[in-house]
Amino acid sequence: MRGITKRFPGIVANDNINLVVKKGEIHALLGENGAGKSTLMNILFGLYQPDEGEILINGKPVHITSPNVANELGIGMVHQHFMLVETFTVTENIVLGNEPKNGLQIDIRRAVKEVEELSRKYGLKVDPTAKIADISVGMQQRVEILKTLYRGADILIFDEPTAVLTPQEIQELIEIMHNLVKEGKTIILITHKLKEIMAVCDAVTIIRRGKVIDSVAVKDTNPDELAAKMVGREVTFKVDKKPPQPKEVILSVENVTAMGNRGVNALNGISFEVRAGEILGIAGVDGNGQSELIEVLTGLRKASGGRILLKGQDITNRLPREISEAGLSHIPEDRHKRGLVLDFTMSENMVLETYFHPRFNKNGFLDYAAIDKHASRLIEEFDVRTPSIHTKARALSGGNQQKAIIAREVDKDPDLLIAAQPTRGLDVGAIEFIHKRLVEQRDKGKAVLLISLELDEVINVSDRIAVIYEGQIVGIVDAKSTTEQELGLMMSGGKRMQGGGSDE
Amino acid sequence: GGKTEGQQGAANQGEGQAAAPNARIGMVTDVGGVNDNSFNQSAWEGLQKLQKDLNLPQENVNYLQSTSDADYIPNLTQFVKDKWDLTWGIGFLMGDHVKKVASENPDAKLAIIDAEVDAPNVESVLFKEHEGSFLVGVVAAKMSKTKKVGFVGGMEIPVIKRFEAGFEAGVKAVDPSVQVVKVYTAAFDKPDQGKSTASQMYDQGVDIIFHASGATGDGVFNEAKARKAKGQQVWVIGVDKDQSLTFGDDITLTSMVKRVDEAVYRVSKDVIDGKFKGGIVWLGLKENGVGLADTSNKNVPADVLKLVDEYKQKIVNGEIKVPETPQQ
Amino acid sequence: MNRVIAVFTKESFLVPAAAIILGLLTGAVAMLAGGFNPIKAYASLVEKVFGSSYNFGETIRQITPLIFTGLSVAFAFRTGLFNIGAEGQFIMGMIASTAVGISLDLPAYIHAPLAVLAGALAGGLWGAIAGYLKAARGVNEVITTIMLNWIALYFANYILNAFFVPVGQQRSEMIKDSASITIGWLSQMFDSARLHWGTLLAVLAAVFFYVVLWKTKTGFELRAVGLNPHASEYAGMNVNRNVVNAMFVGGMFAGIGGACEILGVFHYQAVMAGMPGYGFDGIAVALIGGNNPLGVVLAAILFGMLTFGAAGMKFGAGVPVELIRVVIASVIFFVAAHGIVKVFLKPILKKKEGGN
Amino acid sequence: MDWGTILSNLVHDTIVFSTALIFAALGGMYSERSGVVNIALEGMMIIGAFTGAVVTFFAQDAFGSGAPWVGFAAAIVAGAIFALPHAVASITFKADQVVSGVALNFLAAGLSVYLTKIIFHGAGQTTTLSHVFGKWHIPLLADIPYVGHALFEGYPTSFIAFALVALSWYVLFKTPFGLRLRAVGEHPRAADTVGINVKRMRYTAVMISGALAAMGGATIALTTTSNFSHNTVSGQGFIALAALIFGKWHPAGAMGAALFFGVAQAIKSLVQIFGLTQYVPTGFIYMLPYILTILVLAGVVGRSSAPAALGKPYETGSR
Ligand SMILES: Nc1ncnc2c1ncn2[C@@H]1O[C@H](COP(=O)(O)OP(=O)(O)OP(=O)(O)O)[C@@H](O)[C@H]1O
Ligand SMILES: Nc1ncnc2c1ncn2[C@@H]1O[C@H](COP(=O)(O)OP(=O)(O)OP(=O)(O)O)[C@@H](O)[C@H]1O
Ligand SMILES: [Mg+2]
Ligand SMILES: [Mg+2]
Repeated sequence: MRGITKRFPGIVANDNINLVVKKGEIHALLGENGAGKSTLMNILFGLYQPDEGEILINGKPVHITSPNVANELGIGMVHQHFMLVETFTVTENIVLGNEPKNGLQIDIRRAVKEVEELSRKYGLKVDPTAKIADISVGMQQRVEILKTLYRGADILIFDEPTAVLTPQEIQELIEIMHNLVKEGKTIILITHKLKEIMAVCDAVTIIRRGKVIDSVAVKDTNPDELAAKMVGREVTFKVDKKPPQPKEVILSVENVTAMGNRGVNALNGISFEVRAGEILGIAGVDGNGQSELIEVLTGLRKASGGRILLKGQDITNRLPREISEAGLSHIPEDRHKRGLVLDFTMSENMVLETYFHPRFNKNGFLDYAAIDKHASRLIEEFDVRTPSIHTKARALSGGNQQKAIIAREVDKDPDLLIAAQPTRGLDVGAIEFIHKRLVEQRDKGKAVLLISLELDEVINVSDRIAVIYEGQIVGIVDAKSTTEQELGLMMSGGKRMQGGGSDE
Repeated sequence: GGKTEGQQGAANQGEGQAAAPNARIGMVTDVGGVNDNSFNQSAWEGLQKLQKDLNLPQENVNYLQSTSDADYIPNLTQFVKDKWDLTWGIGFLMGDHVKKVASENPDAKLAIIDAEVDAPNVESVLFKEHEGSFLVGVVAAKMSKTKKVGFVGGMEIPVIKRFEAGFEAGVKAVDPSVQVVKVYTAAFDKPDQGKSTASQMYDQGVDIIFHASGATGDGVFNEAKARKAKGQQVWVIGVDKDQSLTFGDDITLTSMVKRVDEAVYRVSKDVIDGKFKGGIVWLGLKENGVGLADTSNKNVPADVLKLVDEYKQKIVNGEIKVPETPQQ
Repeated sequence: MNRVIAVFTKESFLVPAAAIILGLLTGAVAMLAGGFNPIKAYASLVEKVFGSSYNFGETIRQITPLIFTGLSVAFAFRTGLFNIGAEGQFIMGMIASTAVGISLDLPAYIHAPLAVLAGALAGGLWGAIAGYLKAARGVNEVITTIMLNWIALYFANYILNAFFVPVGQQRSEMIKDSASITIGWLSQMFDSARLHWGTLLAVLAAVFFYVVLWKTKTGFELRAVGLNPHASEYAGMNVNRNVVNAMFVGGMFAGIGGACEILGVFHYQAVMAGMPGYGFDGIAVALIGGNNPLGVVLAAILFGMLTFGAAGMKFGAGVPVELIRVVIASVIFFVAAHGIVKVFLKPILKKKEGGN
Repeated sequence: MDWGTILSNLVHDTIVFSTALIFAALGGMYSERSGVVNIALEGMMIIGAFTGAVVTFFAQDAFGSGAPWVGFAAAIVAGAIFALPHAVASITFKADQVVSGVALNFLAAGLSVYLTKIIFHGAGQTTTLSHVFGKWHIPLLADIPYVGHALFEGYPTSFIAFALVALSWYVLFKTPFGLRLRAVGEHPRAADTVGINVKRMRYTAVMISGALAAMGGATIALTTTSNFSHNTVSGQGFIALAALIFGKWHPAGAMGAALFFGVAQAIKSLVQIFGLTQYVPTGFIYMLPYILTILVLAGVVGRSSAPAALGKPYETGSR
C-alpha cells in the first residue's frame, strides 16, 4: 500500500501511509485506539475507498472497490466485530454469497461437506450445523477464518482477534496462524498486545495518529521499544502498587445459584468474599458465569438461591437502584449496551444513576445547572476528552467513553466497585489510566471486584484471584505468587483448590 | 346589532316573493359522496335537472362532500354564509347539524332528506319507505321458490328499520310461512360485507334478497351475478333507484324506488317560485314518493303486479296500515 | 435579531420548510395533470381558511384534535414506542366523556373538567394496556395498538347503543350543558364557529410534554428508556414501569383530544361506521413535527389548514378534496427523506456557508 | 342446516376473507426480512385495488372475462412501482422507514381517490365491474361433500395466495436468494463483506413487497367488492402487518395469522344469519378477533423476534 490517505470529517484517519507486507509473513499493525489501523485494513478490504494512494498486489496496482473485489484478489478479513449472522448455522455463514447450488436451491449437503473438509485441512474445529448464537466466541472466530479460506483468500487480515479470546483460545489461534503461513498464506495482524506480536509475528508496522512511525522486523525489537513508539512516551506495564491492607469484609457471596439465559444454572452455589482495601480478581474462561455473577450482584438478574451481603446488609434480589444506593458501583462489560445512553449528552450520562438525588433534582424537576457543574468537574478530573459536556456520548472514542463511565462510577464513592472488562479494546495508555484508578480506589480503603478475561490484567491488578469455572469458584490464589500456567489449569477445570491449598 | 338588523331586513324583503332567476341551490352530501349510486346521487340528479329545466347558470347548483362528521356543519355553513337560496342536507345523519345551522341562521333556508328537523326555516322530506317495501315484500313472497327470503340492512337507523318492517309485513301478508332472514352489516359502504352476507344467505336457501344498504348492497348484486353465471336462480331487489339499470335485469327482480330526485327538485323549485313553506313532509305511495321501479314488468309476472296494485290501493286508501318498526 | 435569523436558516427549520414547498409543488403538478388550475386552487384554499372569521375559527377547531393525537404519537415515540393506537385512545376518550357528560348532573365548574378527566383517564388506560403488554409480556406494541383501535371502535359503539342512544337514533343524547367546554363568547366572535377550551388545553398539553420530558426526572427516565433500555435498567430505572407510563401519558393526550371533540364540538357521540381517523393523522403530524412538541403544534396547524382548506379547493377550483392528501403525503415523504430535500437545498446552504 | 354445512361455509368464507391478507402479509415479509420496515402495506394494497379495478374496467371490452387477469397483472406492476419511493427514501436516502411508510399510506389514499374522481367524472368510486373473478370449481375435488365446498371451490386468487406461501417458504429457506435476503436483514454488514449488494437486495425485496401487497388489494377489488372506493381496503394493510408480526415473519406463520383474522370476519356474518345475536351483542362479536389476537400474543406467542437489522438504514462503510 502506497501513500494511502483517508480523511473523515474532522480527522485524517490515514495520512500518507506506506505498508509493505511480504508473502508468507505474519505482519503486525500496532497502534493506539483510533490510530487508523482498522481504517487502513478496511481500505485494503474494499469497505472504504482511499482519498489518495494506491494498492499493489504482487506488484500489480489494483482497485479494490468493494469487498467482492478484495475476495477475488484473495484478500480475506476477520473483522474486529464479527461479521456473522447469529441466526444462521456455521455452514450458512461460511457459504453465504458463494452458495453451492443444486438446480435452484442451495446444495446444503455439499456445503456442509466442503466446510468439514476445510476445517480438517486447517485444523479449525467447528460444528457445521450449529447456530452461531449457540457457539463460543472462539468457535465463532474459527468460522470467520473459514469464511475467508472458503473464498480462497491468500492474504488474511485479522483485526484484534485476541481481544475476545481466552488464553487457551489465543494459544490455539497462534497455532492456527502458524499453520496458515505454512500453507502459504500471508497474514496481517492488528493487536494491542505486544506479547503476541513478539510471539508470532515476523514484522511489525507502528501507526500513530494516522501516520506510520516505523516498520521493523520483530527479531530486532522488544516490547518496551514498541510501546514507546506506539504512544510516543515510556510506558510501564507493571501496575505499581503498595501491598494491600485488607480490612473488614464488604461483599460476601454465599452459595448463590442463578439461571443463565439458556435455561440452565449458570451459577452453581458460588461463594467468595471481598474485603475493604483489596482487589479481588475473578479469572475464568468466557461463559463460565462471569456475566451472570455480575448481573446477580447488581440486581439485574434474579438469584434462585443463596445470599449476598453488602457490608452485612442482605442485598439478594434487591432492585438495581437499591443496590446502587447501598454503596455498589459497577463498570459494565458492554459500555454501549449498559454503560451509556449514547444519544444522551455527556452531562446527562454523568448523572444516569444519580439524577434523582436531591442535589440534581428538586420536586421532580431536574437542576441542569447543578448537573452540568457536576459533569464538568468529572470530565476535568478524569481527563475525558470531549468537545463539550453537551456533546452526545456517541461522538466520543471508546477510550473516552470508558473513562467517563469510570468517572461516574468512582465518583459515587462506592464501598464496592465492580469492574467488568474495564479495558477491553483500549490502548495501553488508556489501560494504564484505568488500572491506576482501580488501585487508587483500593488504597482509599474500598473494595474492588475485577472481572476480566485478560489474565495479564487480572494478575497485574488484583491482590487475590478467584478462578471461576462452571459457575463455581474453584480456587482462590494469591496474585503475587501464582503463575499463568497455574491459573490456566484451574480455569479449564483441571485442578480444584480451596483457599489456596491443594486438595488433590 | 345594526349589522344583524340589516341582514334580517334583506331576508324579509326576499320572503314571499320569487327568488331571482339565477337562484343558487347547494347540497351537502354525507360521506358516501355524490356518486354513491344511492340517494346522494339521486338528490344531485334532481338538482341538475332543475338547473337544466330552469336554464340556471351551471355554477348555481353545487355540492360539497363531507369526509367526516365534523365536516357537516362547516359545509352547510359554507352555503348558508354565502347566502345561497337553499341548502340541502342529504341523509338522516345530518339531521342535528341542519337543525343547528338553521337555528343559528334563521334567515337562511334549508332542507333535509330522511330526517325530521323541527324548525321554521327547514323543510324536512321523509319517505314512507315501509309502504314501498311492503309492495316488494309482496313480490318476494309470491316469487320465492324456497319460501325463504332475505333482508340486508346497512346501519340500524329508523329509515332502514322502516324498510325492514315494511318488507317483512308485505311478505307475511301474502304468505306467513315464508321465512325472512335479516342481517345488518353496520355499514353503507362495504360491498365485501354485502357479498359475503349474500353468499351465506343464498347458501342457506334464500333465493331473493332485498337490500337497503347503499353501496354495501353492490356486494349483494355481485354475489347474485356470480351465482347466476353458474346457473343458480337467485334474485336481488334493489333500493332507492331502479338498480336493474346498473346491475341488469337478469338478477334484479325489481327495485323499491325512492324519489329523492323528485323531492329535491320540487322543494328547490318551490324556493325559486317563492313557495317555500318549511315543515315536515312525508311522501308515501299516495304521493308517488315511493314505489316499484317502472321496469318491474320485465321479471315480475303480470298477476303478481296485479296483486301488488291491489295492495297499493289498500294502503293508499288506508285499509292496510303498514308498520314503521319491525314486529318482534 | 441575529438569533432569530439563525433559527430560520437552521437546517431543522429549512428542511421542513422546503419539504412543505416541495409538497405543494407536487400537489400542483398533480392538479395540472388532472386538468385543474393549481394557482386558483391554492388561492381558494387560502381564501377558505382565512377568508372569514367563521372558517378561520373552524380551522382552529380542525387543528385542535390533531395537536392532541400528534402529541400522543410523539410522546410514545420519544420513549421508543410506536403508538399506532392514538385512534383507539381518542375513541375511548370520546366515549368516557360522553358517559360522564350525559349521566352526571353537576355544576359546570366540576362537570366539564370531570368529563375531560374521564376522557384523559380512559385514553391513558387504553394506551397503558399496550404498554403493559409490551412491558410484561413483550408483545409488540404495533400489533396491540392496531388491535386496540378496532376494539375501541366496537366497544364504544356497543356502549353507545346499550346505554346512550335513544331508540331510532344513531347518536347519543346530548351531553348536559354543564359538561360543555364550548367558549360561547369566542364562538360568537368567530361567527359561531365551534371553538372550545380544548384548543387551550392542547397548547398546554404541548407545554406539559416539553416540561415533563426535558425538565423533570420522570422525563429523564422516559427518554433514557426510549434511547437505551439496557442502560436504563443498569442505571436502576424501572424500564417496564416507564414503558407503561409513556403509553399512559401518550394515551392521555389522545383521550383528552377525544373528550374535547365531544364536549366542545359535537356535544353528542355518533355511532361510528369507521375510525374517525384523527389518530392516524396524528402519526403524520408527529412525524412532520419531528416528535417535538413545538413541531407537533406547527405540523398540526399546517395539517389542519390543508385539510380544512381542501373543501375550499373543491368549491373554488373543482379540485377533489383528496388531492390534499397527496400534498400531505409529499410533505411527510420529503421530511423523511431529507436527503432528497438537501439536494434541492444545496444552493441555499452553499450560499450560507459562503456568506459566513 | 347441519353442522357440517356450517363448518364448510365457515372455512370457505374464511379463505375468501384471508386471501388478501395473505398476499399482503407475504409482501411485508419480503421487505421486513431484508431489513426494511413496511408500514406502507396499507397504501400498497390501496394502489393494487385501485389499479386492479381501473384496468379491469377499461379492459372489459377487449378482454371480456379475461379482464380481471389483465387488471390483476397491472396491479402487480403498479404495486412494484409504487413501492419504489419507499425504497429510494429508506434505502438510498436512509430516511426513517416508518415515516416514509406513513407517507406512502397517505399518498395512496389521496392519489387513488383523486385519480378515480378524474377518471370517473367526479365519482368517488369506480363504476361497478361487470367482469370480476368467478369462483373456481376444482374438478372432482370440489364435489367431495363439505370438504369440497370448503377447500376446493374458491377464487383463483385464493389458490394463487396459497401457492405463493409455499413458494415463499422455498425461496426464503432453500435458495441462495433467500439466504442472502435474510442475511441482509439480520446483519447487512456481514452480507456486504461477502460481496452481497445490500442495497440491491433491499430494493428487490421492497418491490416484491409492493407487488404482493398490491395483489392483495386487487384481490379485494376483483373478488369481493367489484369496484374501488376509498374504503375498499380500509385498514386491512394494518391487519396484514399485524399478521406478519403475529406470524413471526414466517410465511406459514403469516398465513396462519391471516387465516385467523379471516375466520373472525367470517364468523361475524354467520352469527347474525343464525340469529345468535340475541345471545351475544354484535359489538362483542366484532371485537372478538382483536381481543383474541391480543390474548394469544400475550399468552402463547410472547416475544417475537424481528429481523435484527429491521428499520436500520445501511451505509456502506459505517460501523
Ligand atoms: N466511519 C467513520 N467516520 C468518521 N470517522 C471515522 C470513521 N471510522 C473511523 N473514524 C475515525 O478514524 C480514526 C481511525 O479509526 P480506526 O478505527 O482506524 O482506529 P483503530 O486504529 O482501528 O483503533 P482501535 O484500536 O480502537 O480499533 C479514528 O479517529 C476514528 O474516529
Ligand atoms: N461513525 C463514527 N464516526 C466517528 N468516529 C467513530 C465512528 N465509529 C467509530 N468511531 C471511533 O473510531 C474509533 C475506533 O472505533 P472502534 O469501533 O474500533 O471502537 P473501539 O474504540 O475500538 O471500541 P470497541 O472496539 O471496544 O468497540 C473510536 O475512537 C470510535 O469512537
Ligand atoms: Mg480498530
Ligand atoms: Mg477497537
